[in-house]
Amino acid sequence: MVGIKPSFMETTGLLLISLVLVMVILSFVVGNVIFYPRSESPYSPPSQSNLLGTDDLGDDVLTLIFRGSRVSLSIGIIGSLVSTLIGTVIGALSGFCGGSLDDILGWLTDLFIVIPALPLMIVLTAYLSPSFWNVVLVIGLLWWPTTARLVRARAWQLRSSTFVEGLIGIDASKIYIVFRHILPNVLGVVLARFVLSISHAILLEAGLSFIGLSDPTNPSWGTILHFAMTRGALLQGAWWTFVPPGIAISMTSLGFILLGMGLEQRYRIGPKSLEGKI
Amino acid sequence: MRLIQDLSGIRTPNNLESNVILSAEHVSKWYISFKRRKTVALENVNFSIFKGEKVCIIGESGSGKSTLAKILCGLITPNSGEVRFEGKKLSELNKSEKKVFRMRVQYIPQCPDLALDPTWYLYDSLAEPLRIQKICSKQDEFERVKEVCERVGIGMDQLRRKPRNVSGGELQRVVIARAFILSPEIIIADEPTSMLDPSIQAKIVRTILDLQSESNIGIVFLTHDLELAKLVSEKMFVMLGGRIVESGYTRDILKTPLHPYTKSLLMGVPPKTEFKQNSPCGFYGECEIVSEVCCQYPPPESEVYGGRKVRCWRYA
Amino acid sequence: MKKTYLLISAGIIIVAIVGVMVSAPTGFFNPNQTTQQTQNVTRTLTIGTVNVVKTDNYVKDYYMGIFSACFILDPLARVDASGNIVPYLVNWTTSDSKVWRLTLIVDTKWHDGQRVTAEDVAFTIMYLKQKDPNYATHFQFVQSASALDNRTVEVTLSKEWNSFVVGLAATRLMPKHIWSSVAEPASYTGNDRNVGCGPFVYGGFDAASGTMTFLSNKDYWRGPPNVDKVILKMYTTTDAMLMALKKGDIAATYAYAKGIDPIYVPSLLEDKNVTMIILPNFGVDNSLWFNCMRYPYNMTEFRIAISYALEYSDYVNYISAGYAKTPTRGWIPDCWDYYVPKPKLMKNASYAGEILSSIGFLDRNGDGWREYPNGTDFNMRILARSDISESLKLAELVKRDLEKIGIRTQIVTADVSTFQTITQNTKDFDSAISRTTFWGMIMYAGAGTLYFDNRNMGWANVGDPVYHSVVDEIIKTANQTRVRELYAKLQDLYAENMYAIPLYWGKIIQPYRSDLVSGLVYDTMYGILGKDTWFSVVVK
Amino acid sequence: MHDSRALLEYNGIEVTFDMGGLKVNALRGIDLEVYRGEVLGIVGESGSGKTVLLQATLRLLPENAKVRGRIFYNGLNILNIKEREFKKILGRSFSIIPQGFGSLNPCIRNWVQISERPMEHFGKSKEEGYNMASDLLGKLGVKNPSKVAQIYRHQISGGTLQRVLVAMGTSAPSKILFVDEPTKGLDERMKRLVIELIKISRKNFESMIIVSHDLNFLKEVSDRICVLYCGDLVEVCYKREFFESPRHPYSQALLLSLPSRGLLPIPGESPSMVTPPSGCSFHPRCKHSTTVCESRRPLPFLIDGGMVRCHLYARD
Repeated sequence: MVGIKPSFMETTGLLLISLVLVMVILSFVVGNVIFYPRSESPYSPPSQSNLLGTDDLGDDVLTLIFRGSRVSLSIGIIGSLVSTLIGTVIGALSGFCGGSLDDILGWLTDLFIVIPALPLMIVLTAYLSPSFWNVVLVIGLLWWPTTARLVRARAWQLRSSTFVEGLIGIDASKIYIVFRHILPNVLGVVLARFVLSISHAILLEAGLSFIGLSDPTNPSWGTILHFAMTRGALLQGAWWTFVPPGIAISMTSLGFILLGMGLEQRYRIGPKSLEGKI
Repeated sequence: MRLIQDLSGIRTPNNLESNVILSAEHVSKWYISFKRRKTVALENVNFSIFKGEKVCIIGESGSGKSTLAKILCGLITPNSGEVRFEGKKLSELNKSEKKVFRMRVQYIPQCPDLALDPTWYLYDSLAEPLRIQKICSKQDEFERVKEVCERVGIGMDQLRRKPRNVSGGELQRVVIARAFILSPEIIIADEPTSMLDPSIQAKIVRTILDLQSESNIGIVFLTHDLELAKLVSEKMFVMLGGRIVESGYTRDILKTPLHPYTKSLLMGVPPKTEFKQNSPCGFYGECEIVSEVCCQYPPPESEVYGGRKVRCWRYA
Repeated sequence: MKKTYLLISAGIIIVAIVGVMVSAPTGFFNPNQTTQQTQNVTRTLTIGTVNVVKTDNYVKDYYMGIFSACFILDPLARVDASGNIVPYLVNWTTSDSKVWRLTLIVDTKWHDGQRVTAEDVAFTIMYLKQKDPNYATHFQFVQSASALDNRTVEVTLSKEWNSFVVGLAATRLMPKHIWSSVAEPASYTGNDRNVGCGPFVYGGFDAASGTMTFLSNKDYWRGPPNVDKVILKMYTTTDAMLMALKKGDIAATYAYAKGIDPIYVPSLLEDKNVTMIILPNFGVDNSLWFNCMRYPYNMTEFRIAISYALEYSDYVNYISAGYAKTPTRGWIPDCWDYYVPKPKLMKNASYAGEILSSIGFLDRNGDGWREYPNGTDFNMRILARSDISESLKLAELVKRDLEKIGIRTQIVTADVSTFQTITQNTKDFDSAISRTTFWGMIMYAGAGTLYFDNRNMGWANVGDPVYHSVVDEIIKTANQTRVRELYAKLQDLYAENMYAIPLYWGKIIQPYRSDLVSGLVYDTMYGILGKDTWFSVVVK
Repeated sequence: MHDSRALLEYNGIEVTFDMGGLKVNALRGIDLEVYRGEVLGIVGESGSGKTVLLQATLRLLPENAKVRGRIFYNGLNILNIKEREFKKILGRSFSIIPQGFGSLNPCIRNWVQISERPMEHFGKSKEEGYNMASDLLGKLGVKNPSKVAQIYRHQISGGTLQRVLVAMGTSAPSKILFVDEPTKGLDERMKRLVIELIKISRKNFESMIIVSHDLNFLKEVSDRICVLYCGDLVEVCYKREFFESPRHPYSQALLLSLPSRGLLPIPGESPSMVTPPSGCSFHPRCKHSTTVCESRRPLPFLIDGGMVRCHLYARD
């Protein structure tokens, strides 16, 4: 991949993401130092000591947002990792093996696509009791079908390509072909999909925690919003408790969307044709 | 020039039934398409190759020669008929026999671009058959790769690249090396040069033939180039519309073609325009000499003289 | 394949449409409402609430039960301003605290015109005991109830029990002629399911818009109410409800046994039309309950150590915005007439640390956390309600206080039903944060015994025989002076043993718009929707 | 400067691709005239720059390519003119026969594809367009032209498809016809057909430029041949001279690699465009190579109306 410059979208996306990463790193440095009630009364507006004011417990909102970045980002990444993993394996198997396995897996994928994911997630999270890993699990289990479809299409394409035929010709097993050849070849698409679904996962997590379905002891940005809504910040006009996390959520997901779209474009064109014609 | 001399000698002791390594008996293959329309790719094809023989299958694209090649190396199962490897039916091989078959019969695909996994280094792709068949240690593996690379003429440093960083000709040589690395008995090369430049074609064909003469293996060469066929093969099968319409020694066929299709090939008559039609004889629409029976029944295979078979009503 | 998909999806769509049609609101359908409107000007009172009713069956739906008790039905007895139970529909006498004679003291009719008789009273008691799990505690000792004549009912208990009358205050009189044939009251959907004898006639419920209507009962035995129509609007968030209040869409807010969260007070103060009734809360707003049967929470020293670790002023400041006070060690709030003054709870972190160290909870490996005396890691879990932000935030503050004295703390969350199961049945918790209501405070033997005694709901899981004996004596004793003495003894026990640590004693804050309504009367049990309100309220 | 015989004149054409900081010279100063009334064949391996030359003429190069030099058409430098004016020339004066059947839209009837350009650029009505298309198909040897014109591409056979493709390129009365790799991947008989079709279309155009790597094919159709090697124009000469006595060592080697001339491979590897050899780019593979060849790039040397770029001749 000699000399393919990152596109505008990728650069902007990376910029936003690195901003969040800086927040995560800073949260470890400063987070624990100032994470205790500092102001006398709840909801004190932004001041010199609390740049973004304080929340209902007098906690510094900026610190909360820094700490929240850890949770939001890690749920986003792990959740989409799980969903991408499931989607990739199902897609690769279904696309490569074909036949009745493809039918069954395809039917399953269709089923999950048809299911309205968000309401089901809400119900499922409520049922499993909200915790970090349950939210990850729910996002992972319900957000894979698009990835599976994409990978399936690529695997289907590869299945009929010459090199796979060649592998059958030297007695390679199907599992071997899927894991050693098909998967590495869909990696580019999967990577793009993975980055895109991080932003989905972050938004989903924010949505779930906004309606109170998250681990309150480990507050993410969505949880901050949730408490701002249920503890009267809106009526008090304490905008500093709900505007900053909102901005953080949208900026982060925008960052991942941009990067993902950039990657998707890159792999859709494919490195081959970029270099091919001279 | 050595080659052309080499072809003239017909090794009769080889032509015994027992020396047949790979054969196809009454093989047919058809596909059922979307609207339950039956598309016939191969119809009642008989084919056999002896040990160390050089065979050529001539045919246009769509004549079914690629399908036949894939059936011969077990990549596609025929709808009817049998492929036999050393006398045993392919469908009845057990696991270890199958493994041996996969080792002994190798396939060189048409287009080298996608013949190797684009994400793998060439060395790994090349060593992969050895690893899958688990026939040698890591050290032996390197030696073996090195040896086969020398034989096909690729530098070891080239193997540190990925397919997209290598030219088509070099890639095709890696593909050939990969086919030879398991020391097979039969190589089936499906138009190995049709996608390459003529100057590279010469190199590739030379490489294959050199390897063949060194290890005395059988080669099935698929091509549509008669000039090439003349140089590389002893025996020739001409395919048209999923059937073998003429077979025999290359020299004989090129000298005295019997089937009207072979004639038109040799004379360079361009195809006529007709709508695609399913006639019993694949050449019906273009044949100069047609009789009534041609459009009613498929022509039978008839042996004209020693090993020369034609499928045409004129010789029936 | 394609066809099957099509069929399946068509099937799903049809099922969905039918489902929507079936479950569509049946609201505003009631045969009794037509005759009521005679006056030209309808005096309508609109009240907002966050107690969302899901279905208008008062046996099934908890909040429907509350609202029906306020509007449609009448209780047998009621609670006066100082917390005593006084007669409403019936008066009672007993000689031995075992056999109780109830006498119907008013002459009234059901909304469908039938007379209310002693039969209805006897039926209600037995029916609720059998069919409604909520009344299992109230009538747990009731053996039989039968009507002696049109006005008198005799109830026999299995043991002497003086708090029986508390159950009467909770009992909503139900018409025998309607419910006697209903085997499954929770799923009864008959149109007469909301017939009662209260001051209002049920006017229908629209689940989609969250509005419930009540129309005045002109034949009510205390005379017609001062309003013709009450509209109850349900809000899912307090924010939305208070905004509606500020806009004037609703005249007052309502939440059962609760005012509004004090954190909203500052913003309501800005509006000069909004007035707030601020009253003492007879319940304990939030306590830290220990599972007194589990090690190390069964150690009094441990519990007392914790009580010295907490920063009580934080709870007053941050959780109730200053509308609360620091509790005393006696747990019972100071608004009760049997309250005995005890020392205020206060923080003394070093003392707390000393106690913990003295009972072996030391940081031996130097990681900053105390371990069990045997050296294994100690971790205290606090159970909190996930659906109540206030409870979560409180847990967070408690956690920080405990971590400061070196106790590793973990907050465990549970929704309302899981919380109830854990605290009342499985008892699989270390400590829990929850509040008590006035209602709970008077139940069982009173003075919060319901929440302590492990033979009852017993969040604190107290199995102390001394405590049990005091409770048993209260139940038996009819002499009020003796009961007061026993209540004082209970408070001594609470202060000595710290079964639960009261975190703050809050106030009930009830806002309303003075430009829309006046004359609201605050009822200890039902707040502004008590029966007295309807006869003094003025709708402007 | 301007040769009156030339219809199209290339003057020092250099094409550079910017591959993310890496500059790749695809063409290194091409000087070439296309005379009125001739068929010019451009030969070269894939990667030698022959397609780039065509794309540069028709402004089809990707965005990262930079073209220097001048291309005169009728004395007008078409590299300098505005996009809109170029479109006009492209529409009225240049015709293209596309490579492969992929350029036929499967959803459009054949006659519309054929007559699209005449209808757009020459103001022909629909009816005229249809009649023209079926006439043209008839001339190209389609048996049932009016019917073929009405149907879609998937309904006709390969031979007819090839005819439709040629008809597409030759429907409009243009000055120059560009043909890009017309025989790539085609069978022998189909090649013959293309040869015949091009011969038929020959008289409709003043000049033709055919890009191909198929020497046998160019032997049949072209008047002059120019040979590209690694971005350099190494030889330009008349067809007969080329096939009988090629001057440049590369041309000689290329001819010898044909199956009919002995299938002798050119030694060495095709050069990489990214790191072209110093001096004469053919020197690593040339048997006449001397030290001069390594260091200095030969200048074009004019011989008998042809041109060769080799030190062998410059020394004379």
